[in-house]
Amino acid sequence: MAFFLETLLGGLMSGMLYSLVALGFVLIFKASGVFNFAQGAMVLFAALAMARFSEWIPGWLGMDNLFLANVLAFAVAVVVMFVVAWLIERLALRYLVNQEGATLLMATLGIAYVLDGVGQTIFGSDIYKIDVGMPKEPVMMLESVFEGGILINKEDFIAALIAALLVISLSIFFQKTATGRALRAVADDHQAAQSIGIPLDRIWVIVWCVAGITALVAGIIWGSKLGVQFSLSTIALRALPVVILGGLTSVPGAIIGGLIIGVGEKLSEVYLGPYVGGGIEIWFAYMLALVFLLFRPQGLFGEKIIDRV
Amino acid sequence: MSGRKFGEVILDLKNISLSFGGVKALQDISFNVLEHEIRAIIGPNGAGKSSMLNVINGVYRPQQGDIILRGEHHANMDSYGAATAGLARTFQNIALFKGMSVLDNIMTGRNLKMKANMLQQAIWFGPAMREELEHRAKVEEIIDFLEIQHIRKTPVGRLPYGLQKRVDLARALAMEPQILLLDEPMAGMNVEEKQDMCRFILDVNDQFGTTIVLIEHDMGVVMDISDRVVVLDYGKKIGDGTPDEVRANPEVISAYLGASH
Amino acid sequence: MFYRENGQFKTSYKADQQAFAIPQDRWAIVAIVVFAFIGVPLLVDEYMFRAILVPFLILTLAALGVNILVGYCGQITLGAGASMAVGAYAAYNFMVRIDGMPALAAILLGGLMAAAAGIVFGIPSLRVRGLYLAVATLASQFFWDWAFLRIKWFTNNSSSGSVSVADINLFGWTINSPTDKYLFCLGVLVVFSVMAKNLLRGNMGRQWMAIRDMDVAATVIGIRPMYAKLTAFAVSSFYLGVAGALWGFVNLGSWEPAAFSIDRSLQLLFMVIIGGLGAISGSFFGAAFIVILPIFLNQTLPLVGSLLGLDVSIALVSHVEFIIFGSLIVFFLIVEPHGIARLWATGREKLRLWPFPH
Amino acid sequence: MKLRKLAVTASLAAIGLSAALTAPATYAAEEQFFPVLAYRTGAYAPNGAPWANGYVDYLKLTNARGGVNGVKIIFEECETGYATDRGVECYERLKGKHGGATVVQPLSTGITFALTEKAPVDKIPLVTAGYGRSESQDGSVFGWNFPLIGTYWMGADVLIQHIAKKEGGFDKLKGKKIALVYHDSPYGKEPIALLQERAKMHGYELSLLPVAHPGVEQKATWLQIRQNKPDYVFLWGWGVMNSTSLKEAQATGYPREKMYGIWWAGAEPDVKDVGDGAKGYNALAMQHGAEQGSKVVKEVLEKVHAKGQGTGPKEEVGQVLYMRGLISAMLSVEGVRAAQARFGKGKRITGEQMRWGLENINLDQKTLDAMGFGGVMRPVQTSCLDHMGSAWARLHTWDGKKWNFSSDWYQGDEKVLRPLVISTAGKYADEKKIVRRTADDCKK
Repeated sequence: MAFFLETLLGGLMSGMLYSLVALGFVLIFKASGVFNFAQGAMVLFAALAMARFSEWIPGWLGMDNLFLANVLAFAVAVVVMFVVAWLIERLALRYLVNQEGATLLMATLGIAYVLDGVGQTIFGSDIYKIDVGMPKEPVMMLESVFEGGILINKEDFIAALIAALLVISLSIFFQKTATGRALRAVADDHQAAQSIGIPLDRIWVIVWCVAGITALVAGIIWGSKLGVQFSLSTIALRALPVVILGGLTSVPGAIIGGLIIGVGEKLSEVYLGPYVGGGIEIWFAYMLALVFLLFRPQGLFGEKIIDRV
Repeated sequence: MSGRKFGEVILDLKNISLSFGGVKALQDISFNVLEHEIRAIIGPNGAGKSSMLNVINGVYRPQQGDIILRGEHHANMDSYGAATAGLARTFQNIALFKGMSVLDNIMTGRNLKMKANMLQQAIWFGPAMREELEHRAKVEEIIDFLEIQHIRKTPVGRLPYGLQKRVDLARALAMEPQILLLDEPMAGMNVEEKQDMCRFILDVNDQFGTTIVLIEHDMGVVMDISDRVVVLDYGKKIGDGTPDEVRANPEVISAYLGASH
Repeated sequence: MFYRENGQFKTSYKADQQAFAIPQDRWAIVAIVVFAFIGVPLLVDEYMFRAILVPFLILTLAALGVNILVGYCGQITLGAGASMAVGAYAAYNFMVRIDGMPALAAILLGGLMAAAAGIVFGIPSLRVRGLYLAVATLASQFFWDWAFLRIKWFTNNSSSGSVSVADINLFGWTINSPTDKYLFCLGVLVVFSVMAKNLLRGNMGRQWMAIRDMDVAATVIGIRPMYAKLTAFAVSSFYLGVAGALWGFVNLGSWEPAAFSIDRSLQLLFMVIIGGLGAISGSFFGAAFIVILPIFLNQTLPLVGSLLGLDVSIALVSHVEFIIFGSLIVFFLIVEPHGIARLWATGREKLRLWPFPH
Repeated sequence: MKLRKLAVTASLAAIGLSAALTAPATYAAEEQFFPVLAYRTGAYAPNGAPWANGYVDYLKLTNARGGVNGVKIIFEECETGYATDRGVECYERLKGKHGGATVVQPLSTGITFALTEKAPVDKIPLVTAGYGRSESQDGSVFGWNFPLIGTYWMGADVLIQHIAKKEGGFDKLKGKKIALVYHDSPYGKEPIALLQERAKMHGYELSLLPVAHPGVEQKATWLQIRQNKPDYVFLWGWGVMNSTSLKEAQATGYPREKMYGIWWAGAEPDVKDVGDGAKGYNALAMQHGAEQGSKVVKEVLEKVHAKGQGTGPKEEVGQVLYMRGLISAMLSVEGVRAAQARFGKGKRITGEQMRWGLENINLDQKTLDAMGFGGVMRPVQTSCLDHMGSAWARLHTWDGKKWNFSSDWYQGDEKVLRPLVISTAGKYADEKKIVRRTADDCKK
């Protein structure tokens, strides 16, 4: 039982991180209809920027306060992600307005390649470290209830908390601020939004900036956990089933989908994996999403698509 | 229009009701279609005409009611089933295959009649080619009939609206249907194009003996070419009869005048 | 003589239905094929054969498969690599498990198994489309990646999970020299291209394109979406499966699932985008482009760098390759969504009018 | 490509001309070409780059020492990105250059598998020091593969010997639980055959935990370890997978002291990012460890880096992966030397002659000491039938800052390894219809 709970918790915590990446997908899709395959590349790019600047800034300024270095690096990384967002809109998306979803998807694949290349050229392709002081040692809980207690990974726990905070603040941003409402208006109807004077291109830049920041946060969390290097860009592939399960247009969907996938994949790997040779979690997540799709093609919270003749 | 002989009831719709969520699109509608006649369904916008057509050829399935086609029940038919049962249709918003040429678009209409299997088609020489040529000849007849020889190889996306409508009709005709459903065939056309279209509809009915069910928003033209007319308003049938009868029906008048179309 | 259709009249539908209706085109194609079979082997060296031509031919075949599904039937796939893997491993199993199995038969059977798998994983296409489908196809990619790594039966219990095959023997012709390999792949590609052309100009192709352009209308005129989509998945996977088997048997000789990873799937998708969706020639252009570009960059960038007095490391070359690659994809999607094939067609159109453009 | 050929020819001609003018030509300027397949990009770049730096630096050092009996070494790098097809393309591109490649280092198990099919045709030996396919030690079947000084089976064998010694004898292994956490690829699967063989002999329980490429998601794996509580964990990872494993071990509280890595999981990039979290973690040293203090490293710093010709950062010279590359290069160069001894000193040798050379490497301790490898490695002697040449290894342990040797030397047990090599190689020979080489053939 204790072990089951541990697995469940582990799954929930991984799930929260998936949600964070999935959120990036959903934000961009909602506002611009782009299925952003480059989200993973953005995570890598942001993490590389963060890691390298936190390494370079103390050298440039001649200081050795880790906290200050991190704050400054974060600020610079945010600026970098803004520039990236602006460039993406300016150089690519602007010319692809009103294209089909599949075309846009392929365009973002191209963008992903460019980001991977540029990121590694500027920041290098070695393994780098983000040290934001995350605790690494585990803690035991509920030792009185279960024999041996439940092991909690503090780092994951904090990461999940940060992810949850980000999700909440984004929801508030969308619901309460003028910009947020404009974003939602664009999501509902591009033309209507344009006709009441919401500038589409600026909205797109904003969405990509927001997605860039979620990428940065995800990058910092994953980077501090795993080290920053090329493989970070592959975590986007882990988040895809989440988006499908939750529905492409739904923020709560991304969160709940993330949790379901996180838990599903860990439980399957731990309890089912040993019987079939292990290593099943990747495709299991996809299969879960796929089976789900067959019953609810629009995802958990997605909008239903009706064909019209 | 005298001299044409109507046959038996070929299509009989009984108590059709259709709703989307809470919205009732069609309520308890019954009417029939005789073989070889031109039957029009008219009504103001939102009257349920398109829904009616979609029910007839299986795009929508009615919650209630029965569709009897040549004496057989077809209430649960899907649109593929409708096609195999001899129904063809055109579309209000022109649903042509944009990436294909006019010729290929019309050839798709022959699909149900083409039997060569995939292997034969891959080899091409032999049955597949013979079949292709056979059907090509048939399609060329339709092309001649609708006078679109000059645009045979043009991608449909590049054609003007009026011609696209004609290709849409050609594709439906290529199916050699027993019943042809036309969804606002004259919408968006200028007077000349409308006249051409009327002529084609009458010719189809006359030369091939095809039964035609057409829906139209504009009363004028329809009254001239239809044999019988059904009038819908807000999902209900408010009139049914010859054009003259319908014209005299007070409910129809008020529906049209009241909605000020 | 001008490249011109004037004065050529078709006197029968048969002549009009030919694969290449314009005689100049027909002759050009015949000339290219003859040159490929006779001229190329006399001219090029071993490196060209093994590093460029053989991969090019096989990937063209695979790109044809992807193009049938994506370009002609409008069903996007990110699982093309998985189909290649199924083809390769199935062919391998037919080879090692059945004594005296002719290699060519094993390759074709591999293709058939890939087609069967393609049908199974094509089923979601009946319910979902577009982006959702793209993700659904990834499921097949990851599933097969896993299966060939993990299920030992597929790899004949090889301790490393990597498999290898002996040289192909085709009616007494042992295919081992680079020229043999090239000719064998060329032969397969020519036959499969002709078959693809036949399918696409006939009823099957029209069904696929109808589904792509407007599936509701297609159903109404009597095209079954299920049949059309699943046949497209089957034919596409068959092509991919044969290409996968060739990749393993002829190009690598020994392989592991990583040879058919998600990167391969993306690469194939890029080929058809850059080459041209919905055009057979697009697969050729795309494959050529993507096989040659990295090699070209690898060889020229250091040279350009040295001319400018820069030391260009191989790491930088590879990063620049990423950047150029990505930019080109975006560029093509913006400027010419129909790819090189359309550029080529436009050029030919101009040529047809040249020198009197009006 | 024409242009490039032209440029290369022109520059070669220029070099040749200037050499002819400046040097009093006592011998014809002979050159030996070494293609360098490397990966400095992609998921495994942090590990690939130092290896390539070491390899290239040693080639530069050899030239600085005056070449092999006067024969200079020329080399060219080609980026594989750890991808098999790219590697094959590199091989095809480079194999014919400068009169033909002397020897090829695939530096990836996948590329090794692919090139194993091509090398016999092209007659170019493949040196896979410490990686590749373990059964290729059998030179009578794998005539062109040289897994010099170490295969994965040998590595796994030494690990088992080590824990048996710790436990106090092989009989104590009975009932023990060993978990193998491995990169899900031919590389990671290589040791399984041997570990299973040994499990049959000693009665320990082996559980297999694959980790999918690139290895950044291991939570489920370590949950299973936490559940099963194995006595030892063997780590067969590569690149980011290793550091991730160590971090997960830390996060789930698995003692790092009970973790043993293969030599590809025992270098600086694997642990430096984990720091103290990896303290106590052990890994096999493929003879050498980090050897900053060795004579050869000092020589490299002095003769190559001090002249501004170094490859990569100076601080990394002498690190584990750097040394691995350097030793690979050294063994290949010694192959050339051995071949020259038979086919003519100061002469350029062909791929076929190189094979003979690699089959007749004989480096005794004195020679090694003289070359600056004293304390770094043990003697190597290859033969036609044994392409490995040395089965020595020891372990080192990470103390949070650096790697320190923590065991005696072990030697892979021939009684266990040999039958496995022979039978697996035999199966391959059957599949590919290869006839085993005869004693006569060995003399060629």
